[in-house]
Amino acid sequence: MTVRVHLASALRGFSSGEADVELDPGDGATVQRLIRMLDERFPGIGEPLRQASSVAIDGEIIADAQYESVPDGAEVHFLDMHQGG
Amino acid sequence: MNYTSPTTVEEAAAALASTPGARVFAGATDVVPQMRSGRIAPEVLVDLKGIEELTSVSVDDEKWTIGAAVATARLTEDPTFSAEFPGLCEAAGLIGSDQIQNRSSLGGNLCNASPAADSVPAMVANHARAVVAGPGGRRVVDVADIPTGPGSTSLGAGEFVVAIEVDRKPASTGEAYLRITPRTEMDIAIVGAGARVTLDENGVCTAATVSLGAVAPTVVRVPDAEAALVGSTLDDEALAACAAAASAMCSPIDDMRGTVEYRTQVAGVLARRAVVAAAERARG
Amino acid sequence: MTVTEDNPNTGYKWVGTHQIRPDGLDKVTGKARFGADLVLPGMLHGRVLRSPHAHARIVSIDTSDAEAMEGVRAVITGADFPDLVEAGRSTADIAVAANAMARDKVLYEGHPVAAVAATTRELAAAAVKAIKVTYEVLGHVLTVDEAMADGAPLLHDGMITNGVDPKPETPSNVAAKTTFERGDLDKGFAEADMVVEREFTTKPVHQGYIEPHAAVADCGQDGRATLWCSSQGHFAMRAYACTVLGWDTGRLKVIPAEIGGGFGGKTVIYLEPLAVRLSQKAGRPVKLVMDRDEVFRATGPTSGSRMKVKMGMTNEGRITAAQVWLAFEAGAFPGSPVGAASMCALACYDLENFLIEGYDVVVNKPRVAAYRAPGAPISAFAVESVVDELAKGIGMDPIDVRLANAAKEGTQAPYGPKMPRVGLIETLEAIKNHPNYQAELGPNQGRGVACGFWFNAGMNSSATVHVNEDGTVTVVTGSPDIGGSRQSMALMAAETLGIAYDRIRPVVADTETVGFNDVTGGSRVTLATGAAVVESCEKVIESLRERAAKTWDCEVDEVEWVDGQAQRSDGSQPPLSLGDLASKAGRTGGPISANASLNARGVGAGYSTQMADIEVDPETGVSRIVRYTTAQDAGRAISPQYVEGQFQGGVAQGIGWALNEEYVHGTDGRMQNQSFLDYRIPVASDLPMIDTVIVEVPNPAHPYGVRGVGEVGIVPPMAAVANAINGAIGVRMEALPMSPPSILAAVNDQS
Amino acid sequence: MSRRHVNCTINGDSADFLTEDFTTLLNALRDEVGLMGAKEGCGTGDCGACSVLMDGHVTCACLIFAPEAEGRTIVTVEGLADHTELHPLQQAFLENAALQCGICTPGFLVAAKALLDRNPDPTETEIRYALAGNLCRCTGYDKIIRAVQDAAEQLRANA
Repeated sequence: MTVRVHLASALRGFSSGEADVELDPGDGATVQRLIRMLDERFPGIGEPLRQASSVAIDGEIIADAQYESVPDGAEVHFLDMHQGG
Repeated sequence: MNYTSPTTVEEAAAALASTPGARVFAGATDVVPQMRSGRIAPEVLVDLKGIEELTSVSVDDEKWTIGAAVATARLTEDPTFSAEFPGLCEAAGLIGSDQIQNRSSLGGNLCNASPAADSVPAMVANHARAVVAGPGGRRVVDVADIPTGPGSTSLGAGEFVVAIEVDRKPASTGEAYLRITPRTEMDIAIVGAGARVTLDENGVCTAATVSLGAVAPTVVRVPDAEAALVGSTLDDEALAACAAAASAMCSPIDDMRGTVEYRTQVAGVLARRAVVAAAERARG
Repeated sequence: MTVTEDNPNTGYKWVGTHQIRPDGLDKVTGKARFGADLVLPGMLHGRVLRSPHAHARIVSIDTSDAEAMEGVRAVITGADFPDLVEAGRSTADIAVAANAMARDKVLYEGHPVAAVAATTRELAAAAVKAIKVTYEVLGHVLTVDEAMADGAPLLHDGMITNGVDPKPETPSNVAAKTTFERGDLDKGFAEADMVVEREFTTKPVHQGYIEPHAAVADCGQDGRATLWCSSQGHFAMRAYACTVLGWDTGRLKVIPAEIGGGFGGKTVIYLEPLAVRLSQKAGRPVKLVMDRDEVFRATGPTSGSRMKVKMGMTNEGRITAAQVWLAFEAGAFPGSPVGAASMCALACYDLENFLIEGYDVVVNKPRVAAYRAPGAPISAFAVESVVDELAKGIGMDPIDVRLANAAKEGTQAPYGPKMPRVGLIETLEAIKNHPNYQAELGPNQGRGVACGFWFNAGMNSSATVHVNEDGTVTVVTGSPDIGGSRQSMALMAAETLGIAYDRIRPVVADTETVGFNDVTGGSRVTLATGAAVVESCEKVIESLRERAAKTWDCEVDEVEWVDGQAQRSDGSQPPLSLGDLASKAGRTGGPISANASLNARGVGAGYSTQMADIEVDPETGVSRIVRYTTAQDAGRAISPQYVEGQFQGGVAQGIGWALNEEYVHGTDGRMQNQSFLDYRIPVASDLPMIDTVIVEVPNPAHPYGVRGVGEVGIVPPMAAVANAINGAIGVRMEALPMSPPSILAAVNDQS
Repeated sequence: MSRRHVNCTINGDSADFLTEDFTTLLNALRDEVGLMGAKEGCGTGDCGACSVLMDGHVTCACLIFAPEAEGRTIVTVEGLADHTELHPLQQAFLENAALQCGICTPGFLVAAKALLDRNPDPTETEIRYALAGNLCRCTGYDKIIRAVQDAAEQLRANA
């Protein structure tokens, strides 16, 4: 199983500039598991990722998405969303 | 804090004289916002609307006499007056919304002494006079001489304006008022211009007044503009000279409503346009 | 006018129809109760003392004279609230509390420093004047340039910029930097046939709701309180107020009043915790209502900004590169919408090479609050102005240029993810095909086009649906109705249940009567709260089918719910109406009711394309809107009249922002135009009819295709107006507002 | 200090109330009479949310001192409907979706009634200028203008 995580510019300090990271989180993967795996690879990146207000999984933006499941082949973006007016 | 509603000019004068912190009002459209912001704190409010003389309009062969507290809406809806003084009505009709128009008055607009007061340039262009009552009796002065600066007037202690007098308009005479505001309504003039011209049968201007608002501490007349117009057929050259004179007359300030440059430049444009509009009316 | 994708016959009976709104009668007869309309027995009147300084240290506050005045029942200052810094709370919580009541520093003119409650309004006003505050006045910064300058006075000691690598070592007024980038800018610009680079500025503008903030609190001797207030979210007010008070959420009940406009500005608290604390101290109910000048000086607005935009385009109209630099005023505390502005800036386009940098900068002005698509209108003004200039430069139609670059399904959005099905192209085509696009222009008239994007939001909503004994239905939500949402809830419930609209009564319930709801904001209520209503109705239908099956002694799957009736599939029984089933509910398991609470999915982004026809007087700079046309993708218009109303309202606010609205501050740091006379929102005579096209590209993820319509309509107008002014008289306006003096100055500069 | 007793007619009923001399009519109507339909949006005559008719003329109640009401006839939004029947303006506002939040609606209805009382067949421009003293931040005015046009037509048909 492969998931592609896109890291925003501000986070690339942790990843030595790497913008797109491929992960194999295994079956039943959740956003939480992706964050844990990323934090193992790029120590310190977990905290800002956990603080991101929203996650886009295959284009759908979801708030409070820590436990959201992530399908095989998914493209994942961590976003800081403004709730709007 | 007391409200009083006298029914005669004498009672009003007595009420004013008895308390130093007393203040007259007609529509309160300026008084209430000023009280609310803390700019004024009157002890007694003297409501002038209970005095018949101040709320009636009369006309004879020589002049119109408009009570100082007559609501501008009552004045501008008077078909005879508005036919004779469409420019003055335009100006009075620009003082705020319909809600304000049912309260605002020529006397109030004059005595609030804002350089941007819309009706004042139009009154000045029409050579209007103010009838002033006070402890020393009555006197009649040019409207232009009432405001002496932003918020200040030449009225003495205990004096107040009773009526505005405007002579009947001569034949072949037209007058107009124009202003610039960012909004179409509910706004304060960045620049205002009043004009009145009289033409002879050949279209030559025989008399002219040009007045400007919001470009100086008080409403000003522009003698150089008037001189440039008189004797001309209001051709482009005369109008350009009028505009230049109007701009030259300006001594405005920069404030949140407009800049010195803007006011100076646009005063010329508006003066010219007001003259053109007045001339069209003079030609009938 | 409505343009529907593929023009499907929706087959809906209620969704998409015109109905009288349920709360309408109360609002046309004066019965509706807004924030300031509640009166309680024994109620005191409160008043807030506000800082006259833009930036100062509070040396001391002496309230003794005020407390000694007859009729004064309570006086509070920052010392009456817990110190959240000491309590180790988050920066966000600390900012909420410090903004509600200053502790050691005031950060803007109008910042609350104390409040009183007295038996009359006049006494409260007098008591406030009797409070003696000693300030040590500090230097202030009013713009991003002043705030970012070397040696600028700092609002928050020790604030280090977030989002910069490596982390800066010295504190500054820059709270955060956000960056979005892709591709190779140099390569992109090298491929361009034309490059335009410009700088833009905008001023803070206020949401301008007509109803000033108001709150009434009644705190009991048991330490629990009830709060009535008009807000965009009473659950949020409860949370914020309890944060400031240091209370458990369960101690405070919040009852929503009707809300007299918000536009984002009533998603935050101001008076609420002060009213509660005053009531607690006085042992009496307390009402606090702001004056209009307080609304301007201490609430809202949205950010002022400075922006730089550079874009390159080929002669065929393809955008090859874009560079966007944004610096936004956050007001007194971090949190400007520069992040959203960065994400939205280029979201109308499918781009390979771009760099967007945004700076969140604190200044000595009121803390900014959300305002309709927060941030997006500001960056759109800059970007859409440059796109217009490029289109004119290469001689291409402005809509064709946008079509050539338009974001669509599958486009990698500048903020990261791939776009789902979106409707930008449809809105562009709707404008292009509109008769107004061909209307002839007179002298000194110009036509301007611009696009806008907004995410819309989902978030948390709860709803409960009760079936009354006769089959009428009550729909209970906790989303304040700010522009007709009770009607759209009722329409969706009617559609789902298959009963008549007027048999449904929608209500907005208090914090103890319905499950949690996030604020009414982000254009989310019709989508998210609507989804909770639909889900509740579906649960009710399930229950009704079970009850019908019981009645008929058959299996549930032999029962269908059609047109508000249970029908036996084989037709062997006469149908049972909702009323039939409701009247016998006791026999089939008790009252019929269901609820749903959800974190909404399937948010569908919104696009709008707008066209302004403007006439400019080149001698005075005065402009006039001749014609205005807006096309926006609603997904599905549940209540078309109110969808049009949202479009038109957004446009009108945008026109005000474009032409006249601005905060004017003196060098003393004080706001000068704190009234509706000098803060000029458009009046009726300033505007023409606003022609609308409801484009419907249904959101595939929502049961009725809803996207949300409240916000994106305010994104394009500033650029559309600027582009029209350019068309009319040739000047390119780089600063908002485009007031007569600024237009004339631009004309003078040009000639 | 003793308060002033003011007698007047409000929405067709003779009414009286006690007031301080400098209290505005708006506050007197809301606090003393209990009519909450007129709203304070600005308190300075700039928004029209407090519009009432005084002797048939539309004014801002926030700019009137309560004692001025002595002997006058006041109409507020609560007095527009004729018992069980809505005024055609009220009905037209509902049918045209001419309100969103509704805070400005009472003022618009009162100002529009004043307009139609004196001009039963106003043009769009006349309506826009007559209502320029009433601010609405929600609707962009479009539907309000249409509602007034509809109501005018209805009233002319009824006349």
